[in-house]
Amino acid sequence: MRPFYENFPFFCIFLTMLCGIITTLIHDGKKARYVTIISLFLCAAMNATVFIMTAVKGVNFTYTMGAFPAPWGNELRSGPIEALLATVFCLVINFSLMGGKKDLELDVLPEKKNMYYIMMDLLAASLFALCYTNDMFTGYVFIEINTIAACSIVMAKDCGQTIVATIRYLIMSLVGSGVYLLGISILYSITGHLLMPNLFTAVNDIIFDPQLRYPLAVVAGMICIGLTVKSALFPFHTWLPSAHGSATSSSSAVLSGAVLKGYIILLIKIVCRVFTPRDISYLGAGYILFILGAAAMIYGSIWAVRETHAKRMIAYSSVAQIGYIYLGLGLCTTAGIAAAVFQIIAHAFTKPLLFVSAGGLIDASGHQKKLYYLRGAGWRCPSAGIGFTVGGLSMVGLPLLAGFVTKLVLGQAALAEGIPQWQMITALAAIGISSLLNAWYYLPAILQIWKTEDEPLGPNGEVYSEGRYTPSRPFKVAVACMCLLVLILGCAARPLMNILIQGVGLL
Amino acid sequence: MKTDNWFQRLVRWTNGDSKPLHEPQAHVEFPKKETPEAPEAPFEKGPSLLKSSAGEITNFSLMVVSMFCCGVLILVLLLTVAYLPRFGSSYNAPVNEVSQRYVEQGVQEVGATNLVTNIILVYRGFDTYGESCVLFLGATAVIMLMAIDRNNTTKKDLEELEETEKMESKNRNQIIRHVTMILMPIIFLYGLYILCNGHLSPGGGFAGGSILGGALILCETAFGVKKVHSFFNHKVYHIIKVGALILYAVLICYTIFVGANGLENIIPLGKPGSILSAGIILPINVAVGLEVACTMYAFYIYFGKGNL
Amino acid sequence: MAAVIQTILLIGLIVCAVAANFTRKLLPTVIIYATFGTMISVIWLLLRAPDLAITEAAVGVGIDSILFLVAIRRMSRLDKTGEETPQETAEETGEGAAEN
Amino acid sequence: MHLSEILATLAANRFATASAILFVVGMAGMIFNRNLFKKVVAMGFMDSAVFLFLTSVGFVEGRLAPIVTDPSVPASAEVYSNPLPAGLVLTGIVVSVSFTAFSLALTMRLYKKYHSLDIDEIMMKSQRNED
Repeated sequence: MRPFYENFPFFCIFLTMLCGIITTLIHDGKKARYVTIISLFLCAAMNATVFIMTAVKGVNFTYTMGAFPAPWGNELRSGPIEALLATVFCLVINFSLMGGKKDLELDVLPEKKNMYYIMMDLLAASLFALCYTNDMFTGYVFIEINTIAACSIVMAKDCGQTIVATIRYLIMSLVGSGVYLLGISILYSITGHLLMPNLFTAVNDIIFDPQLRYPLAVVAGMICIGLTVKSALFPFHTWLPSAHGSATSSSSAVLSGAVLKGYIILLIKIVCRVFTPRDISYLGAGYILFILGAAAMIYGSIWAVRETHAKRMIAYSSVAQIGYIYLGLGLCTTAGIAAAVFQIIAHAFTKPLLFVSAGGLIDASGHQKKLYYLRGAGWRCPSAGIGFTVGGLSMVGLPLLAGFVTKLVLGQAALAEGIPQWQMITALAAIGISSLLNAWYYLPAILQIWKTEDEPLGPNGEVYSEGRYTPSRPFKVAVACMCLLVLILGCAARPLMNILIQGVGLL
Repeated sequence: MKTDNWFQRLVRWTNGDSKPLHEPQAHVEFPKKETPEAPEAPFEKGPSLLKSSAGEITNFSLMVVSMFCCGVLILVLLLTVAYLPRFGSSYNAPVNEVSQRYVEQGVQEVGATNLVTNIILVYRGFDTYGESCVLFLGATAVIMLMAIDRNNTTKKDLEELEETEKMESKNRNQIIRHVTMILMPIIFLYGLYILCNGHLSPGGGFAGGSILGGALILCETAFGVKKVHSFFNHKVYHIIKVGALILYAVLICYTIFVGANGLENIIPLGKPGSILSAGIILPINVAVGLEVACTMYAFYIYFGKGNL
Repeated sequence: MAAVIQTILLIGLIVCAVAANFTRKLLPTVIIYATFGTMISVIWLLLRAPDLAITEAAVGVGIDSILFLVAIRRMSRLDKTGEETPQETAEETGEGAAEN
Repeated sequence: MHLSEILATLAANRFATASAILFVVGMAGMIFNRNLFKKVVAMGFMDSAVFLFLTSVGFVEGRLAPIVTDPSVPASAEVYSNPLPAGLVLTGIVVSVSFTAFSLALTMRLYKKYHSLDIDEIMMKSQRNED
């Protein structure tokens, strides 16, 4: 008889799925919203329990999905990192839903609101499954659920622009999942397994076999390409700015905070559990991820500098931040991967904070999306202004905020022993240049929203400065919680990093 | 603006007036593309959509680049194939202890003689549950897009829809109607057979469900949407779909929970080979079939009409 | 003998896939798609996977082509210029369903 | 490895060879073809290519389809071919149908709004609307 808490990952997945199915019958958007938010808080509590139990004992456990043990049946496997990330996703989705409430009411038609929450529920379920799964094919099925749900929450706004963005997103995603599926099919044909631990032994057997080394390298490349297309690494990021920039703000927050990360976690698990990080760099995929990550950090920032549309600027900044994650992953060391996981968590709170508060600022400026019209919006809606400031400063890398710690641990990981010199230099240069560029576009934006003199009139001559705009209470709560979490991550990073390094060892 | 020195630019930047890399007042004018009319073949009479919106690659350089990419990819993949183990050999890696247990003990452990059904519904039931959730999500997404609302439909559209509806009901083809009268029961019966015999013979919930869905679609084309609505309307659709999915979820949850915690499964397996056997497989197949049939019909009807 | 049939079918698949990219009209694309589905379901019978053959025949050939045809009909109705005959499309849809 | 050797293996692994070509053709159609409708069709080809490969992995020469004819006799693994790939492909087919439907619905909405199926033209029009 296993301890009861080991059932919690399974409960989380099925609870959210069942909520999604039942929400079909609830036509009232408000009730659907309550069902979603309550179920997600329950899941957060359950995942946090799993995290505490596993982190304290320093163990991981497997959970057979059914009566049949692993190579025959499905299996979940949970350790500290998986549980922590699942908790983070629950919180992120909840805060985004709370913070984006007002935009949601404007953008989504009332009779279709319950469908939006169905998508959110199943999105959460698929993210949990991607965190916990121990099987490549289960990963594929839940990637597809994730894709369809993510595309649906983009198109929920239902104007021409979002539908164009959705179809671009959908096509790129489908190419990505097709490549991933072909990768696991080839892997199955040369090893005969789909379960990660069995694959690990099989891959260890054949990695130095001259006959099978080439297919294995192709498989590693295909899995990496498939998942990087979906998580918008630099050359494949073209769909991201339009999708994230045009969707309603809670969707953008969820997409950048949680959805992109789901695929990266699967990739990290594959890198650690199917191959070893050393194998990945031996097969050459590690270097490619590293270089692309470094390129993304700079390229995304440069485009963000050129952008005048507030939400698209934040979206381009996502491209750069995803680059940080892949930079850490591409180092192929424990410290590097732990830094990547830390960046996942830090970015998962910072980017939704930015999107949600940008939504609030845009709301307070008569729905003008250009940065120019946001001038002085910080005074009209102080909570959103504070949120934007904290998020932006964290991205720039102000000490005591989450973004600073990311850059620090990434730098430390790059300077560790055993890393080739060119990687060391590239990593440090990329971090430095990217931080400078971040400052270049975030600081003026922050200065602008707090500027009082010569406030602009709207295009039709409206005056926004009169009267304060009052945001709803959930919005304030969400922004306050996320600001607090960014601060906590920035101040108390050391213990978390220790847990992460231990957790990467357990992966 | 371009004559500013760097200091003035810096001042403007700190004031938030301009972006340093952003050209002042960059207004991009999209060039109006002259799309050459494709030469019309004499028999191509019809709506413009069916004619020449083929959208092939017209740009020569893009064509070269795409051909090159495809060539490289094909070469890489073919080289991979050349290194793969030989097709059809029984010494290949996939013929291992995993497939051996599926074949040798599947019938005793799970109860269905169709081994594929054993795998998808019981051994790897979680995957398949995820897959039916994809279908559910697909239907929800299509409804979200196509259901008539004020975003995607104007009054004129509604009138037009009504008009076509009238026109279709007026000149509905007699031949189709009579053939459907004969074929309908057979197709339904075939679908139900495939559905309920999924654990004994090829087929199962997905194939049977889509045949049932196809039968519903045929019914709609022959007799009109009103006839179908007399027994399959919005309410019935929702009840069947949600009921089937919840039944499926409950069954799969029960087996997973019981199996994972080492409790005793009270669902009897029955005698392999008879119709009432294989434990949860038969109810799951029925549930999946109903869900798939509803989903397929919903796809069709929302595509064509925009409401159920 | 089996290898010859398989090879012919496989070449047919590739021809279909290439042809579908280069047709001018949309209706032929759908017909090519349905042909492709039929061929692949035969291939699955040859590969001893009857479950897949049935599912592909029902889903890939039947439902998918119906969806494509309905989409074409709906879109050509949006074209004001088109005076297309609903009967023709209805017949094809019926055939697609009857193939199941 | 000699070229003749490679060609011999390619001919022996004919299903894998065909599916490699089909996959690239489908993917090229999805990425480079500008017509949205054809992108959707090409998606079907690409998915089928992967399924074809996966099914051919499960095939073993001279073995029967995985349906036990006589349940009273214990089945031998030497008689039936590997049922796992067929199960995986069955899952995949249904997934690909829902994606076909979803992307077709998106295509129809775009056609209604912009009266075009050309993705470049649609993007140009939508950007013009935005400005």
